[in-house]
Amino acid sequence: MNLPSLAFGVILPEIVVTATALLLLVVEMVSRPRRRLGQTAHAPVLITLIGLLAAAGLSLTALGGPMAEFQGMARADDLAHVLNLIVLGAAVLSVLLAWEYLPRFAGLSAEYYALLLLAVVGMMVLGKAVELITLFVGLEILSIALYVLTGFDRHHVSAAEAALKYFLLGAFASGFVLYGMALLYAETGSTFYADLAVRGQGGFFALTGLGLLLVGFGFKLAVVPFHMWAPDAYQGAPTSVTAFMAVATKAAAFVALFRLLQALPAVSAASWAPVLAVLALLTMTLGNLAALRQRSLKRMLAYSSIAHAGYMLIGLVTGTAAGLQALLYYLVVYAFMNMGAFGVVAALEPREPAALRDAEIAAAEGLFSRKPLLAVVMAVFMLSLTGIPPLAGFFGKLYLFGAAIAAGWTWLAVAGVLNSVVSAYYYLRVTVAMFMKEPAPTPGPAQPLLADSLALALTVTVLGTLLWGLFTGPWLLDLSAAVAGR
Amino acid sequence: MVPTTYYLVLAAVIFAIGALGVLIRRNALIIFMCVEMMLNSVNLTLVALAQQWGNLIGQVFVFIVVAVAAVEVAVGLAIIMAIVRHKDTTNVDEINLLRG
Amino acid sequence: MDFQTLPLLSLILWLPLAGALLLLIIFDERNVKSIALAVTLLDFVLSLGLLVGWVNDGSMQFVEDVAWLPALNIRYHLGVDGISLFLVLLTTFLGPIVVLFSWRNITHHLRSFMVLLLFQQTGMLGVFLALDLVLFFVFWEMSIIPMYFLIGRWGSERRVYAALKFFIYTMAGSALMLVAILLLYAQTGSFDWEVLRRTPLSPALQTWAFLAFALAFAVKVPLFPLHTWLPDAHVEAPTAGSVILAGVLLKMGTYGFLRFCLPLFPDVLPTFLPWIAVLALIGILYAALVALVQKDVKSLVAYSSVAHLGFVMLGIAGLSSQGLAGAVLQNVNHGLSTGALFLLVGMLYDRRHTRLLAEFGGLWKSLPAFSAFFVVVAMSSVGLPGLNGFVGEFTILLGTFQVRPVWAVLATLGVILAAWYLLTAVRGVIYGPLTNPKNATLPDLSLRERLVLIPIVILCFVIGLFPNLFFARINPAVEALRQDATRSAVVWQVPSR
Amino acid sequence: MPALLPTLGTLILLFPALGALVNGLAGRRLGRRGVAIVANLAVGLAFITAVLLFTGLNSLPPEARHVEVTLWSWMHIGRLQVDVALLLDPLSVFMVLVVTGIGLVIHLFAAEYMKLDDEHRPLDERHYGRFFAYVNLFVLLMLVLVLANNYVLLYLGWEGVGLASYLLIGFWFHRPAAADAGKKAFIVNRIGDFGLAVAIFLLFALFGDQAGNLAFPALFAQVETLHPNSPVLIAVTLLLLLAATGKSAQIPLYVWLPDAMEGPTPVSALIHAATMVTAGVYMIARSFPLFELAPVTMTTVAWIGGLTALLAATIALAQTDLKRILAYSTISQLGYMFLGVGLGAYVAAMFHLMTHAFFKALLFLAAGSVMHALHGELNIDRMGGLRAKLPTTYRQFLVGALALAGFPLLAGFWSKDAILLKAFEKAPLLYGLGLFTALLTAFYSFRAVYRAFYGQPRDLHLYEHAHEQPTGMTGPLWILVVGSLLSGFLGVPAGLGHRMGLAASDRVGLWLEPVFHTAAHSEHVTLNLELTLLAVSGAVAVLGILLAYGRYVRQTRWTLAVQDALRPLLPVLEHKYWVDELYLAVVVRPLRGLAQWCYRWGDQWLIDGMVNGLGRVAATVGAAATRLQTGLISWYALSFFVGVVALVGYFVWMAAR
Amino acid sequence: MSLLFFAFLALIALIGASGVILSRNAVHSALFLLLNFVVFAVFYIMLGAQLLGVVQVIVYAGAIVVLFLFVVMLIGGDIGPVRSGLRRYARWVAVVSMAVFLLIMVLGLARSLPPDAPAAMAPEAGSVQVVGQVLYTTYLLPFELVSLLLLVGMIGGVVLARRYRSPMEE
Repeated sequence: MNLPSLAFGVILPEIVVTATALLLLVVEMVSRPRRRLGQTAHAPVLITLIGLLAAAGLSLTALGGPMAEFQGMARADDLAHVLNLIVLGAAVLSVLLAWEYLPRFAGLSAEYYALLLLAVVGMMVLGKAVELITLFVGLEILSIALYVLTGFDRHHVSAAEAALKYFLLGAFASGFVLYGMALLYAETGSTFYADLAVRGQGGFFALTGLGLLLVGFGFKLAVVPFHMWAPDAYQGAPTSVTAFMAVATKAAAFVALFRLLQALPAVSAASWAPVLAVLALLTMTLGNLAALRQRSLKRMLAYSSIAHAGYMLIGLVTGTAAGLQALLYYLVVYAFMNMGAFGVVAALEPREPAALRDAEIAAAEGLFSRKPLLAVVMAVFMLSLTGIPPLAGFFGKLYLFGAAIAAGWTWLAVAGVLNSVVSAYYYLRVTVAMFMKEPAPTPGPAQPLLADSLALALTVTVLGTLLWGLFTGPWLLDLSAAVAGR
Repeated sequence: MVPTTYYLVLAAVIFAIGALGVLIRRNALIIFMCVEMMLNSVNLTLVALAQQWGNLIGQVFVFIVVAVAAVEVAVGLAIIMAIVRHKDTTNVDEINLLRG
Repeated sequence: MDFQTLPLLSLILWLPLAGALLLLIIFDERNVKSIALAVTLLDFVLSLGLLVGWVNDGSMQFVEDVAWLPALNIRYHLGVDGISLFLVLLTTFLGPIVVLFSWRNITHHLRSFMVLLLFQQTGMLGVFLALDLVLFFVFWEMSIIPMYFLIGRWGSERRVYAALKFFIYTMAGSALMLVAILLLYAQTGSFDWEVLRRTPLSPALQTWAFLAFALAFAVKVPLFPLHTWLPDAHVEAPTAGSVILAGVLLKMGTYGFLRFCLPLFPDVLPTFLPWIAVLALIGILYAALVALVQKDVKSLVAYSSVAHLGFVMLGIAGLSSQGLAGAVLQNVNHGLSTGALFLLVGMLYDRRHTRLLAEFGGLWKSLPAFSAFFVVVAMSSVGLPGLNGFVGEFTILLGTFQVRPVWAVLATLGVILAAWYLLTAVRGVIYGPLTNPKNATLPDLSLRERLVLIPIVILCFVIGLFPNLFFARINPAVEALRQDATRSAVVWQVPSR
Repeated sequence: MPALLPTLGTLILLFPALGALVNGLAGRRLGRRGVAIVANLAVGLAFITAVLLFTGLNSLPPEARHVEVTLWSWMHIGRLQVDVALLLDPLSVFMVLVVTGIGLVIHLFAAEYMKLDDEHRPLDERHYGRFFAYVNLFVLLMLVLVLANNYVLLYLGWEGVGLASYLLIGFWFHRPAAADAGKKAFIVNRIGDFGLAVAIFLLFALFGDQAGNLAFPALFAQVETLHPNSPVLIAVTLLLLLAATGKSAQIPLYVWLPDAMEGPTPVSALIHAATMVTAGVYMIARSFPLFELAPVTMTTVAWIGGLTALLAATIALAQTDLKRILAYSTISQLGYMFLGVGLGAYVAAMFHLMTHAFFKALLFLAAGSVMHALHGELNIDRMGGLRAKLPTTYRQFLVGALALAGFPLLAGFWSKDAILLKAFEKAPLLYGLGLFTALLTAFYSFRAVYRAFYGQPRDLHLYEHAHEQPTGMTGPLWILVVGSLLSGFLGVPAGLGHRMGLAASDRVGLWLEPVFHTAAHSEHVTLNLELTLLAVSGAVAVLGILLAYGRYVRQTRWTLAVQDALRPLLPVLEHKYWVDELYLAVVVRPLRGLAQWCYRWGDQWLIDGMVNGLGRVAATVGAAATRLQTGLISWYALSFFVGVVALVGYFVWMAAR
Repeated sequence: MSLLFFAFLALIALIGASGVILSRNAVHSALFLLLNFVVFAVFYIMLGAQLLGVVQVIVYAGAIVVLFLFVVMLIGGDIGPVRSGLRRYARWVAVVSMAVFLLIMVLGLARSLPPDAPAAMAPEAGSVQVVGQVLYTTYLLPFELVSLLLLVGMIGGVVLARRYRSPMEE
């Protein structure tokens, strides 16, 4: 036992975030002030933000550095660093969203942020894991933290319902993930990817195991037909959580799935790529079609997020470095535009929640007349989600579809662009409501709540949506090493 | 010596029974029990495989799964309690406010 | 000043956007109009600089070419040649006109309106200047956005339907073009127009890419039967929007054919161009007929656009020198005359808040100046020789006749119909007794409205009488284009010059 | 002097252009007097220039009377090299003289006439200026038409005069009939223009390599390379003929001209009688090298001319509107001209064109005077006995009618006879047709004279208020009277002229000789034949006049009996053979119906239905997709599990392979 | 002999499992679950995983099932219709797809392992010491992560299960 020999540097950002969570709990425990609902607690938020930013800083400095491993279980490579940055960034934005939003319904802010931080850790682990048990634990950490966060607004029945659905189905899915892992173990007698790569034969165990793992991650990614929980959970959860889930969980799950797919060279891409392609097609098509008829803004965005998972799957289908880069690029872009869109939803939510904590699309009517800037910002997000240049969403799709076509998946790219057209309709409906309708005279929808922190988050995201595509490309990193699985 | 395959098949059957339970029962608690049963059957698979491969990885895995299951139960039951507070039921058919 | 090294194109391209940003930050709402006008005027003056430094050799001029997004070898590549030159000028020319027109009649959110107009201008200029396919596509799609909002917010009754239809229709059309662009890239490793036109492409790729590009452009033009978005969009849009839409936006489609479909996919042109021509022909006759029975003046003008653009497409599909050059010029002509028609209809609408033919009649009595302009502009649209429309139509038909006489003859029938429907409009609006008392007391055109129309009318005459000023700059580019388009290995009867 | 010709050619266009511009833009500020001065000055200067042109050209040897002036290059694309270029040759200068000469007279008349509007109220400055801007514009474009050195510029003039005609017919814009008539004129003309356009395309296709400028000399030099009667040439000429029938109101496109009488009377005189409508004749004459090589077309032209002459004359018999009678008479006379060019008698046709310009302008302007005198009344059934009230106008009208009727020694006599002579030589059938038409012409023109000026006033109220027109209006007409009386002597057949010792025999033919080279093939007509035919024509004209006298002044029983016998025909003639109705039923209505159908069913139902249907399908599928989202956990789990089975099944299948 | 024993235990396990999903009463389900868990503990020991056998009894049987029972008692046993609200065809789909799944898995599992006897494990392999050793060395990371997981569970429990009070008092 020689502890100093352990490469803690590999998991330093995770340690920082964990420590922040613990610190948060301790501080809260020591100095628990009596707070009324509606009062904002600044200390936990600031601590959280500092922790997240510190971890992000660590990941950023590590970027481009040599690959390192922690006992063959966690691998710190550029893929992991990029994922960390995405997850941490999403978390920061989510915290900004929650800052003034959370006190509307909950006083337990320290717990909230602690759970958020721990979910972040889970996701970061997911991104680094190169061993099945680690992967499983990471997955469970993030899942369970998110179950709780989904139901965090205990006074609200839809939150509880969302949490229950998410939880029951999540646990159900965990069973399949676990079974899949067991079968991989059956194939190779090991849980280390390194061993899987060497010993995997591509027989029944390997293929079925991979299939079951696909199912499990498909669940996390809300891939059709494993998506059904998503609209409900997204709608019921506090908006700050929804936004975080939609972005960060996806990112982590994608990276984990990517690593898994690369871990079994014996199972050729020819066997799983068509499956993923079909799933991608189903996912984007169903997501977009179902979004067409939604009246709730949040639920519409939930379906939209399903559809976007479909687009992103294309990046995995290709199995190329270009595909992965496009996928990561898209995740960044998606983080900007989706977090932003949910930020506006948070602003539009009624302060006295009805049965469903929800912003109807109708709530946005005449927004341009009431809050022009907010409407413009939302329009930017909507158009970016549609994939209209020069917004970042377009470039995300450009790289994704480009990678698909370069890898020979032209039909998938065609499906993708056609889906974008379908999606235009429901995104535009929001702009129609905001710009082309006038608010009902009486009783008009409440004035949107636009706190400073939310404004900051929206500024960041809208700038990102506007400029990211124009001034950056997916050449951020050479990820071919990650693609090779080494 | 019982062949490992027997254990695997038994585990698969119990896994399937658990899954079926999830599909056809309407009591959230029982659904949850079925999920636990599924996890358990995988545990059995892992332990059997550990013996098959002659290493401890499977056992370690199960150890950790047990811990995970415990946490899941704690959180899950809390969530079910939360629902019961609002709706006074564990019948999942009545929990469909969110749909469409 | 050395015009060829100055980044003139970038200046022209980005000035309106910069102006839009300026409008967003200035404090005083009253200055919005003046600034918008100043910006568009300055942009026009800048674009005139293109004529000063022009080298008439058919190649790209004022080229700017720097790496933009190296990941996919996407470049910021701008250039202008005889084909795009006058479209750029048309765009910058119409800029101040629509700003001036909207001076009074946009009563709410003027600032946003002007911002969108300027934004729109950058988008359209970008389409005409971009020589990188991705850059082109970015501008192409970008130019939908402001128009969508212009229609949707400032339009008339069915504006939401029209705006959505416009957006989704055009986006659907161009969706597959993106795939085609990426396919081209996958095969050649470049998005650059200059590279692609020199790279031989496989026949299959040419086929699919042509179809995808053509679909996008055909929707924009619009080519029959993809035209139904246009009457809706035109009718519902505010006047400035209709002017931009008819004046410039539609030209993006025909320009796309000229710039991309012809030079990049020469091998499949013999297969597809006849079909394009047939559609154009149907469009000419069909839209003219439909225009005949419109009750709404604006929708009549909208259908006339379809018919007129059919001529342009016919000229393009014939691949003759005269047809192509005529098509290029006819783009400009249509922009001017239909733009002016929309302005006139807009002036009517401002006065009466209706556009139904039945509501008018005998306006010559109360609005003599308006009527005079209306007649001149209608005649320009009818294709009266001496005015601009004739030069374009005549050269197109003459050129087409050299290749496909039957097409040309049938299309010439469309000229008769054009006279019919436009004179029906003229007859309905300004002729006849002044039966509706509401029309009796309308004020005639104000100085501002005259200022809007006079430059257009003057230009109509200039083009009609001295088209060689334009052809001289168009011809070399057209010849270069013909060389590209006919380099095919396929046996293809090349029309003589 | 010859060196100045190009400058003169430019100037002659410049004057009316300036006139139109000044009157159009500043008409209101100039006042009526200023407008009239500007307009008349413009045309007057143009006329002077035309005379100078004539003398200048005349000073050249005949074979050198051919000056091409390129003003600027117009459309140069590839081998298309069209310029704005003028051709000064005897033919064009002849036309220029007619246009500016008659134009000047009519301008002078109009300066007075247009002081009142159609309802006999003073016309305000703005519209007065507008009117003269239009007519100056017309003169400009007509000059462009006749001076153009290529088909494209000719086309410009061709459509341009159509525009002027459209604007002037609809000058009283508030009158629905006027507005509709203008529109009809333009559209019917467009149908003809279609022919001209396609002809140009075809010519370019044939000769574009050698004659890319489409100029007449260059083209005609190339025509020689074609075989006579080659199909393309027949096509070209038939298309040109189509254009000519439109502009010159021949079968089948004559229907617009009677309606065009809605325009102010000076317009009817200038455009719809004297000048514009003759453009078709001019154009065919100008293109004679093409037509010569297409005898089939020539025959067609002749027959169209002959039949139109007859048809229009019969219709004129039954009309009661004075201007309409004149309009049909114009159509009929244009038919003669077509007959002439169709038979190769270009000179005769041009000669008739000129004389017709004089007497028909005279008739129209005189009719205008009558109309003014009667406060806009044009129905001859309500006139009668005006001779006493309007003596000057009566005399002027009478001269015009005599000339039109072909009364011996008057203008129409000579020119009509020149054509009939040719017909007699070449196509006796057509000669008979022409002669019969001449009889009808004499009859209907004197029917008008007698109905209007003789007998008892049929509407006393009108009669009471009738008054002679001021000299500002009647004065200029005397010029036309002189022309109608004497211009015929410019074209006395050479042989006869020689015998009569006339110094000016066949002046027209001589002047046009360099263009048509006619001298070569009109030698063999004997003097006797000439004289016989002249006598016959004269007799026919007198007979016609007498018949009219008998019917309308004497009311002899047998003429009434004849009329009774022909009564069944009357409705046919009154309704102008129902040609308008036929066109409406066969062309206009079906097209409008088709248009309506295209719009309703094609655009709105089929195309838009498909577009919106696609959207609706998406929405329906979307609704179905959301129905899957039942909110039930069991259902969600089932969906999940089905997915698992499918996926695992696939992978197991992969493993088994 | 051991095969017979295995068959016997398997039968009990299957009865337990079926009992869970077939009982009307949630209490009975919990008890059947307990039966199932205990049988599994025996299997573990049979497979040489002594520690796990004990853990199984303590954690699953002792803690989890008791927790279940506790909650069931708290909220009242649910004696209602057994089956979920799925439509009839959906239930058939569920059963059929289950059968397919089972068929696939059983066929696959039965064929995929080498028929030879498993490698013999050291008798002490499943003991506390050995397992602990591995856990704390090779699998240190997941093990530590499990502690985080427990923390999450703890916070979650606190957040979700505290008494419901009016929002303003929190």
